[in-house]
Amino acid sequence: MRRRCAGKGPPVRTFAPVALMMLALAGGATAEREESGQGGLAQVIASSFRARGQADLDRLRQTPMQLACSVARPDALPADVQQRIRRDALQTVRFPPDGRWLGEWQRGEKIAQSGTGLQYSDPPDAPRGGNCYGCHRLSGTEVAFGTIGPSLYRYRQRNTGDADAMRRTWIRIWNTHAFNACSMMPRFGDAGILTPEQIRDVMALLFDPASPVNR
Amino acid sequence: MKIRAAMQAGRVEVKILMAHQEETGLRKGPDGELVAPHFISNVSVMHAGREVLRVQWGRAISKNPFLQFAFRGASRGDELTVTWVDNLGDSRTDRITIT
Amino acid sequence: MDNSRRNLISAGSLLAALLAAGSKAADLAQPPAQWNRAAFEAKTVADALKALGIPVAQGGGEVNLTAPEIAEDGAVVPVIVKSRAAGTREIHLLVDKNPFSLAASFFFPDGTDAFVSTRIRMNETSNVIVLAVTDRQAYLVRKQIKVTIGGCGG
Amino acid sequence: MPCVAGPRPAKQGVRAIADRWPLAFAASALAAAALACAAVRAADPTSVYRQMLADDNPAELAVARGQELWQMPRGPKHAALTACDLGQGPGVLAGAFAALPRYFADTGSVMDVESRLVHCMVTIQGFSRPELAAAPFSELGEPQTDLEVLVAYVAAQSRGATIRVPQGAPQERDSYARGRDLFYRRAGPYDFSCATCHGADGLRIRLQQLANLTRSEGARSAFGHWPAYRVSQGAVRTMQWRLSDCVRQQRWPQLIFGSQAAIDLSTYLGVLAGGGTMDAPSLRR
Repeated sequence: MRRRCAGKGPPVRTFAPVALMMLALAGGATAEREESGQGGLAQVIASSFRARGQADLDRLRQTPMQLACSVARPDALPADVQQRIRRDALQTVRFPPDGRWLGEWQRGEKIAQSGTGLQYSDPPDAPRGGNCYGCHRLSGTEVAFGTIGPSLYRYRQRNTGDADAMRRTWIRIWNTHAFNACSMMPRFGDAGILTPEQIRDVMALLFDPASPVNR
Repeated sequence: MKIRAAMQAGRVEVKILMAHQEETGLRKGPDGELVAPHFISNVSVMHAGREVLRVQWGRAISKNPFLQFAFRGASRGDELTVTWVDNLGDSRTDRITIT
Repeated sequence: MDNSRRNLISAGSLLAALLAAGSKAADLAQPPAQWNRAAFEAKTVADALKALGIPVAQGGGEVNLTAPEIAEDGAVVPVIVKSRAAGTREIHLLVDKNPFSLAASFFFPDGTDAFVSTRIRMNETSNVIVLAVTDRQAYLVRKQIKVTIGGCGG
Repeated sequence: MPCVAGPRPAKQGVRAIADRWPLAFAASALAAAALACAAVRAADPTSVYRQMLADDNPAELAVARGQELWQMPRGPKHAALTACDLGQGPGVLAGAFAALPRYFADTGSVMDVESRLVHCMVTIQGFSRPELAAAPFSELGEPQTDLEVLVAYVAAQSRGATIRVPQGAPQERDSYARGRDLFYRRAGPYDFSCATCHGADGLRIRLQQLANLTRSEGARSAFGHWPAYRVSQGAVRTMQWRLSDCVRQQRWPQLIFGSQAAIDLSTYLGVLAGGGTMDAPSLRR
């Protein structure tokens, strides 16, 4: 499983339902502009970046979701565009075949602390992190946490009584666009950033009663 | 070096910035090999033939080191001399007039 | 390593030479400056104190250490030390979890305040230890400084 | 103290997060986040650290070196840069940095301070453009590059100047428009745009404050403080370095030095920062 999903291929998948692309274009939500003056944006992008390390130029090609969400007010996208993005995202999610949601929170904490991975400066073989603390508060003792995403401190306690919490959290980590069309959180499973094993460990960090998130 | 020495209430307040890479010897370079230690080991500040501060530094000083101290017994217009020496034998001496 | 040690020794003697007779610093007629190699190469605070010749120190309300509780980057940690103990001759700065414990030694002649401000490196969250030495006593204070991880790349 | 979660009841859990997650762009959420974040800012755990480093900026060492290089006859043509026109006339430095990027008729292009300095070093001093462009920024442990110290010096001559990046020429307006589109462009394996981190007020990554670069206030703070001495690197870094390092962390390929995209992003920021005050080189983590 680790091998299958470790992101050996290009990490950005071009899952390209043509209908969505058309909708995005029709909705005026494209990031491309008409060419003008010293050259249009597409031309400028083509001449302004160079492949380096593991970051090849293919990474600049946008998925339909990326294209549609490249606007100042993604919440103002037409409802049907958002709905399609969510639906397509949900279809990418792969659940653990053995039904085991939780790995080890200790490994999950390491993954949450590490921001290594997929930068051209990172060794391609180095274990990747999720950099969860970059955006979220998790453990009660780590003071260096970001605030781009909501606090996940006491995550287990917040979800008591929700029988579906683990499945929903798995989806959120795998491809959060299933819930919110233009969420800012990376698609950790779908884009091959973390392996399913690693996602299990992050799940344990969130749900294990012994995890520092819940103590 | 960037040195400021200003009289304030009878004291000379001295602030010194030294341009130096301060390699700890513990950092790996792009080739994966440790970069050799290279750091300022001694600083001496002289006023009117008298040493007013003597410093020994190890490898744990930040790049482009900063040093601030204060002493008595000088006046505006006096000269202050700052000398550093590093572990590879490089050295630099700068002079400044107290304002 | 061998190379650097030789260099460390020569650094002290070079400054000594400069101070004694160097053309750049002809007016610096001072005793030779030293570099306390044993102290700066000590790997523990205890060994560093031993090499400094200060085996015993007492807790020091006389010594003031100003430093941030949280440093955003261990590469630059500002520290300000002030000793009110009469006759303070030396101030030493140590970091207990650095690979080499002793960071800096300052020597104050008469007329110079027992005060210094500088910026040090810290490998990780650790105690910063300040030792102020008078003619008769040594005072020790410590403060924990948390070194945080920053940025997007981790 | 979490910033975005605010005072909501804890039991809402996953659903609540699902509802709140992408709202940072929405006006209502912006207001809510601003309120919730006021408490965080007040208790900023790194404020002591920043205050202690506020004075005695080692960037002054680079400024002094930059001044030497500016005045010294150098290069194959053995000429000083004092004839270099940064937009206010040959050799005029005061306020020049605060009005860049701008359109230059002699090259027919919009240039920022870095590309213009390279232009001057090539045309006036005879240096090789490919060599300058190949290593514009110093590596860790290396001395600052000539370009870096020159940028620091030129920026210092605009300290206190009002930012007024021009939009008179059509090329300047195009540069702004492309820069703005680039700012919102999501791509790469992390789906990040500039706006992902810099699209709302009061956010942090880890402990680092993120300027909201969709508004003038945030743009002024960012544009007005670069170049900056990065304490994490022990070196003065320029705006193009700043942009390029953001792009690296976006998991995009490398932003080419002097590229149109780099200049356009600078134009976008500079125009948005209009009316702000230059205070660079500053000091940044």
